[in-house]
Amino acid sequence: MAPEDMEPLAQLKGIDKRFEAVHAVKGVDFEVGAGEVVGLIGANGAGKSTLVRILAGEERFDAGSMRVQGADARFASPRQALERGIARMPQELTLVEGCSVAENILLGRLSAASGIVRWRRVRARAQVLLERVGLDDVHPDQPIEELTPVQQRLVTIAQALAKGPELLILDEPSAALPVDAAERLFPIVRQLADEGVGIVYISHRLEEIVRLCDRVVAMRDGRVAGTLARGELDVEAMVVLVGGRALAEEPEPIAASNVDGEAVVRAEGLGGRRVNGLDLELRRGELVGIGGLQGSGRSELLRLLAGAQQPSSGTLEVLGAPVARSLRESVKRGVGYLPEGRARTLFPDLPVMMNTSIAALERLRRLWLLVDGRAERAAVREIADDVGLIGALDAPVKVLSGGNQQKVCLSRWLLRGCDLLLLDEPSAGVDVHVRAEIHQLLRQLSAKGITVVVASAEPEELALLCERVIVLAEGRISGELRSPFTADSVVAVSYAA
Amino acid sequence: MSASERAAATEVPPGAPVATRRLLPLLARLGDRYGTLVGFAAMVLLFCLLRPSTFATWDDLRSIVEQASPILVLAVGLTLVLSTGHFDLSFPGILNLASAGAVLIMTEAHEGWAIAVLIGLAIGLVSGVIAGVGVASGRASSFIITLALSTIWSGLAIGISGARTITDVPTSYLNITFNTVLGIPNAVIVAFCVTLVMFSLMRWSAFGRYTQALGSNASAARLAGIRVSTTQVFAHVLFGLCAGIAAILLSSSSGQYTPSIGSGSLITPFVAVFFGTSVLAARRFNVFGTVVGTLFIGTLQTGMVVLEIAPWVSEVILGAALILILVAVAKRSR
Amino acid sequence: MSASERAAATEVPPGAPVATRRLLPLLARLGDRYGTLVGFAAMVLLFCLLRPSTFATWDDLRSIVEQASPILVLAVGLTLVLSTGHFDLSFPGILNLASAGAVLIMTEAHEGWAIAVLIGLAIGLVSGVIAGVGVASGRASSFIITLALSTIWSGLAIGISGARTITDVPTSYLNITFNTVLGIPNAVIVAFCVTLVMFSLMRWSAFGRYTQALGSNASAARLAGIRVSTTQVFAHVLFGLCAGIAAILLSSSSGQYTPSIGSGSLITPFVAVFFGTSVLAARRFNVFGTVVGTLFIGTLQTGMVVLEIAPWVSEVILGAALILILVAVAKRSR
Amino acid sequence: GSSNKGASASNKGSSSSGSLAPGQVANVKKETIGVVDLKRDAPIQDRMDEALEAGGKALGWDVKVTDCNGEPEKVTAAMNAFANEHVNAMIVESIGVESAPRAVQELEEAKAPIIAIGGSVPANSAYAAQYTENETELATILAEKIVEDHPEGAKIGDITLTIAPATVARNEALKEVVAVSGGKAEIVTSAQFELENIVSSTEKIVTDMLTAHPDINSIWGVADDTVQPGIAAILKKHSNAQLYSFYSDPSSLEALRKKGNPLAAVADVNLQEGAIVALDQLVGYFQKNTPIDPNALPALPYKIIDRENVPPEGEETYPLKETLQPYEEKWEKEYPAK
Ligand SMILES: Nc1ncnc2c1ncn2[C@@H]1O[C@H](COP(=O)(O)OP(=O)(O)OP(=O)(O)O)[C@@H](O)[C@H]1O
Ligand SMILES: Nc1ncnc2c1ncn2[C@@H]1O[C@H](COP(=O)(O)OP(=O)(O)OP(=O)(O)O)[C@@H](O)[C@H]1O
Ligand SMILES: [Mg+2]
Ligand SMILES: [Mg+2]
Repeated sequence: MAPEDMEPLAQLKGIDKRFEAVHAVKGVDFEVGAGEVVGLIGANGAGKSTLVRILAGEERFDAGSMRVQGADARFASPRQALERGIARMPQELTLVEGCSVAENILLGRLSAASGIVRWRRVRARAQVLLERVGLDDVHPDQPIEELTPVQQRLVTIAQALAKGPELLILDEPSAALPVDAAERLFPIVRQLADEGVGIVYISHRLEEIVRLCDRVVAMRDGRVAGTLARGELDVEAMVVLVGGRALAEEPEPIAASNVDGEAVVRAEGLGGRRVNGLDLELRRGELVGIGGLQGSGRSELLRLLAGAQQPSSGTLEVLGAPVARSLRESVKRGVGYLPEGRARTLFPDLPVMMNTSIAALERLRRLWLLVDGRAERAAVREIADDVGLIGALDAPVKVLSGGNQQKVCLSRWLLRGCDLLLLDEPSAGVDVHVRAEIHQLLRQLSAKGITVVVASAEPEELALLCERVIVLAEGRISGELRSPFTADSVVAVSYAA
Repeated sequence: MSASERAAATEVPPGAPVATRRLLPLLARLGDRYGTLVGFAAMVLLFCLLRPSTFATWDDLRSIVEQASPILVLAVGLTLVLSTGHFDLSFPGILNLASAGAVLIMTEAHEGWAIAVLIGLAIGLVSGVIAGVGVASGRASSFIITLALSTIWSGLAIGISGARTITDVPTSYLNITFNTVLGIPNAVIVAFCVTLVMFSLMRWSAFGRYTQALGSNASAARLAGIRVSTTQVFAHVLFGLCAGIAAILLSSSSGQYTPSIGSGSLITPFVAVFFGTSVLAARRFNVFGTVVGTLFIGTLQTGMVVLEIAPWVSEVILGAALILILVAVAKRSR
Repeated sequence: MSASERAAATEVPPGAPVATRRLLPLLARLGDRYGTLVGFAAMVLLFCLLRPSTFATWDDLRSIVEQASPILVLAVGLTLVLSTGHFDLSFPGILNLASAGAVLIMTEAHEGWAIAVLIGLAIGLVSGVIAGVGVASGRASSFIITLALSTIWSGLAIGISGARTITDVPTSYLNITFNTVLGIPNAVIVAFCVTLVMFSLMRWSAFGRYTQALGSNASAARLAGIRVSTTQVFAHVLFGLCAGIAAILLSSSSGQYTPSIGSGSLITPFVAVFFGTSVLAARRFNVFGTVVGTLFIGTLQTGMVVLEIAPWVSEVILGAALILILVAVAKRSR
Repeated sequence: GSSNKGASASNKGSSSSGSLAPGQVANVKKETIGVVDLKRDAPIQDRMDEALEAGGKALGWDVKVTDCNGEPEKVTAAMNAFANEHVNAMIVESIGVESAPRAVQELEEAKAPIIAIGGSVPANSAYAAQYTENETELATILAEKIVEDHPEGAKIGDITLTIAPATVARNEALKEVVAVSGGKAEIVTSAQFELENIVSSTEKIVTDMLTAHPDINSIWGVADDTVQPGIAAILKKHSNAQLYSFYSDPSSLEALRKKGNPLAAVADVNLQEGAIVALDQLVGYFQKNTPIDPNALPALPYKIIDRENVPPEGEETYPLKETLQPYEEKWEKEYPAK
């Protein structure tokens, strides 16, 4: 028997988990030691989240064994896992609307033994944690629903920290996190590890895995595909472990052939809540990126273009007419708008199929009102294959893995067919291989004359995909880059406010 | 949520022999899916065994279905509204006012039955529009807006009828439900058609999809470019029409207008619809389930009258049967 | 959701003069916040003006508040349950069974009033536990589970009472509500205490916050380590107790047990609670709003009786007042 | 505060000097009478209200009828409101005063009598008198009519309501008559309708009864609300069953007049008499301080109305005028206009 201090913090052996039709985890061995940062990588639907959900007591396992801090464990609820020092930051934003930021951060630990909430103390604790994750400008009493998805993501990180865990599981904390926010996250992780907290870090951003992790476990199709120790960490090797092959080489961004084609978007002095005085012009068939740091106004710019928010100043013409008064009107005119935060756009209980086809039903109608079911299925199937969607089309969308849900969101607008496609973080949580495929798809669309605008928190993605990038800083255009440019130059311009 | 907790309950201890380990989950899964229907079938069988001379007859079947017709029309309409994520409690008022309007137009203005039917439908339609606009405005909970509407309509019904029971209803109007086609009462045919329309709408139409999208995540529906308010209003309008139809069936079949014709009708359609969410483990509001739910209640009630069970015992049995079938047998609703 | 639509509607056209552009949104905002309360105050004022001799008296105020007491106890309990995101429709049954139990223990077993009160509370408690466990199991909608429970309890109440009206209730029991302390009827004091407890629970206790977290996002609550099932059960238990208290107030003040004592009690508490969500633009279920809602309905009803308004007119007025205050004046609920 | 408080004031007899309001026959001091009516939709209640209003007009009184629309809260509110308004007397119709002990106490203190009329309401010391019909007698003649109509043997489907005292009494009477009929009558089945949902539930149970027992030849409709849905169900079942029920509501009379209608007979009693006796006693109490006589109601004639003796179109079984006339004459004589 190994001595107490040699035993890892948590140890899973031969863990097996089946959902009705899906065998999500197949005999996985996994362990985390104290003070260790273990990276967990794998394609969408590989079973990463399921594995850590089991560890955090959110899901039962069918076979295998689990030991936590030297004792057998079989958690019936997240609460039991918490009592044993395991906390997970979930992949999807699970926050309680109608409650304040402070309440959300300290949810579940609001009271002492007396059962009475000490509001002043709660607020003070929340304030400290907010500062720690870099949300100094958010007031603890603010309703949570007023925050942007990025801010909400940071709140969920604070929430996990508030639990003071000995084993912290971060399920894709950095998906759609802008550079500056991510840079604040890394030291927190390292510091916790130095304090002896074991950390499981899931991400599709392999560069940060290299930077952060002591050891990496790769999953593929519910099994462990390989383990890399500190010395062996390297992006190419991980790419192969994730997808079983090297990454398809992405072509150099090419200048759109019709740069002087008609203007699809023309804005002068455009202003909203944060963005101000924007002048820009997008042409038919362009593939334009929007870059910037946290709160720079990328999302707001897309909202304005989509007609989901009315401009407070300036003029804006979209598709040859003044911008529509409502999103619905815009959509009718041929705008497709994928907002950030996928939970906002999905119908969790409805099947994948309905989720995908909902915006395109008018096209799929047969008799007067009725939808042509066969055509619908065929169309959804096709688009699902294009974006590499894994999962049954008739399953409720909420059971899909996070990355696959993201693909459903994207498919909705691809299926509808638009003249102007506005995508806010289209590849958040999507694995590297599929991301390359999506990029290819977007290039094809742009070649067909569709204008595609991609707002992304990842400079690397913009550099790979876009011929032109508009960089925002504090609501103003701080620079415009044309290919060739590097990710670093995007970051540099972002900070140059 | 305790979904996973329940899953644990059906889990088999690790020591169990392999056959059991396979069989039990399978049974649990089948129970989840077909439990409600099996429970229904068992109940019917029981009644047939206990009183074969009455219960297993065509006559009895016909009267159960005929009695259930107005409720079915209400319940399928309600299914549509509930699937948008909102309540509509305005139908008791619509039943009152539409019955009063239809009957009075014949007795006071001496119009024919066709005009009476149109009046009844029009009242349902107008109420539906008002309810829909009120709910879509999003200013207050649909629960209270539609409840208030119901109160207003009921009041108006008493006002225009002078709180009298009106019985000199023309025979032509009574014949709407008295006549049969090939032995099938008209009311049943009407209910069947309404059900079919609603089923098609919810299953195959874009509008039906939109209502479900609305109910699942209203802000996502807006982001998908769905006409949220229009869809909401339209759902209430269709339900208002259903209530108008039910009012005509009810007043025609009871041969009169009484000020209390719609009161007491509030609960049963809701029971039917919520029961329906457990049928075939649908977990959503669905027309097929609603039909099963309506027939379940109708059969149970008739069965207890036929078996001459004391009223209080039959109440206890009704409640217990619901709980037994829904909680013990059927699939968890989420 | 039509939040953004409404926002657009209250926006002022760009051409309007500056004063208007400032004033209108301010008024709209004030209306959103205080509209409900102003509407209530206006109603009271109107009644006082129309019938000052009766309406503006201490006697009348006392009878309004006293009559509202059982409803208030139910409504504040309901506020708690609804804030967990679930329904509890079991209270009409609890009212029936707890009244029957309390009265029968005195008339049949010749126990004193204290035992009767305990029996009433115990019945409420037990029902609450069953409802809570049923709802927390997540197998079926809380709507239908609790409705079925209500049916069972009502049946049992008729069963144990032999469907009789029982009037030989000991004076000591009647005195529970007949006595006053410093001129304030006991029922009012009880209702006040229950309200205070519920208010404190929902405002300051962790349990109260957890019920709201549950209602808003049950899976987030579970992930945060909240004992979801326990919280759910506890909310129903507290409501069951409230229903038990209401049953005692009701049977003591009505001086008898009748088998229909609880029927007809279903709607009013819901109206009060949903009305409450519009008070001070709270947009969620809250005890203060519920109190205002209960008093609003009580005052309106008494006012119409005092003014001798025909019942159908008073129904129309009640419905119209609700819609007017909630839809036209108050803030959108989400 | 009100000026005319209690009976003492009325004795001072400051009556208006001879000038009577139109329709007023007696020269008495004006009193305010509060009437609490459970549900005026019900024709029997409406008849009582009409009698009270007509009698009140003849006396020049202010008769305030509050229709509670069947809602218990309104009943309490109405009684409290009358007490707060200091009415001179309160008449309750088919509803007890148990729910408003405080109002009862205040009225007692103000020496304003409370009289119960109509329906069978449990006895209560608060009532100065209870002028109500005898449900057992009323039901007995109807049950005997069923037996008489079916010499071949009455097979009765019994529609009951076990939660109201009046209907329970009627059902007991039915059982009693069946028991002593010596096998000539039999209750084949019985079922209960829902009070909250009278129309649909009655229709349903009558249909179900006739399906289960096609041999039923008489239906006992324990309350007048069951008549119309009962008729509808019988007609739709093409059954030969006859319906028996209570009170000559206008709609029931109309059914009795129609050929081929299954409604065979209703039992009725002049309920308006009780209302007018109550007023008569109150006049004596206010004008002459004679105590209210709890036994003042004369023996009421209970009668069966069937297809033979149904009053013709436009006439009532008990015309109010006929009932009121003797009392008006009495009041005119006792309190003549100056
Ligand atoms: N509750 C569930 N019911 C049915 N299937 C499920 C459920 N939860 C997960 N799955 C399935 O299990 C598989 C693994 O999902 P999981 O969420 O673990 O993937 P992942 O590795 O986290 O992917 P991603 O990178 O996209 O987040 C998927 O095919 C998913 O559809
Ligand atoms: N509805 C709103 N009300 C008030 N302020 C808002 C609202 N939405 C966004 N903001 C604020 O506007 C600023 C810009 O938001 P936006 O979402 O456009 O930023 P972003 O560049 O997409 O940044 P990120 O996605 O990294 O948060 C943020 O500081 C945010 O706090
Ligand atoms: Mg995942
Ligand atoms: Mg953003």
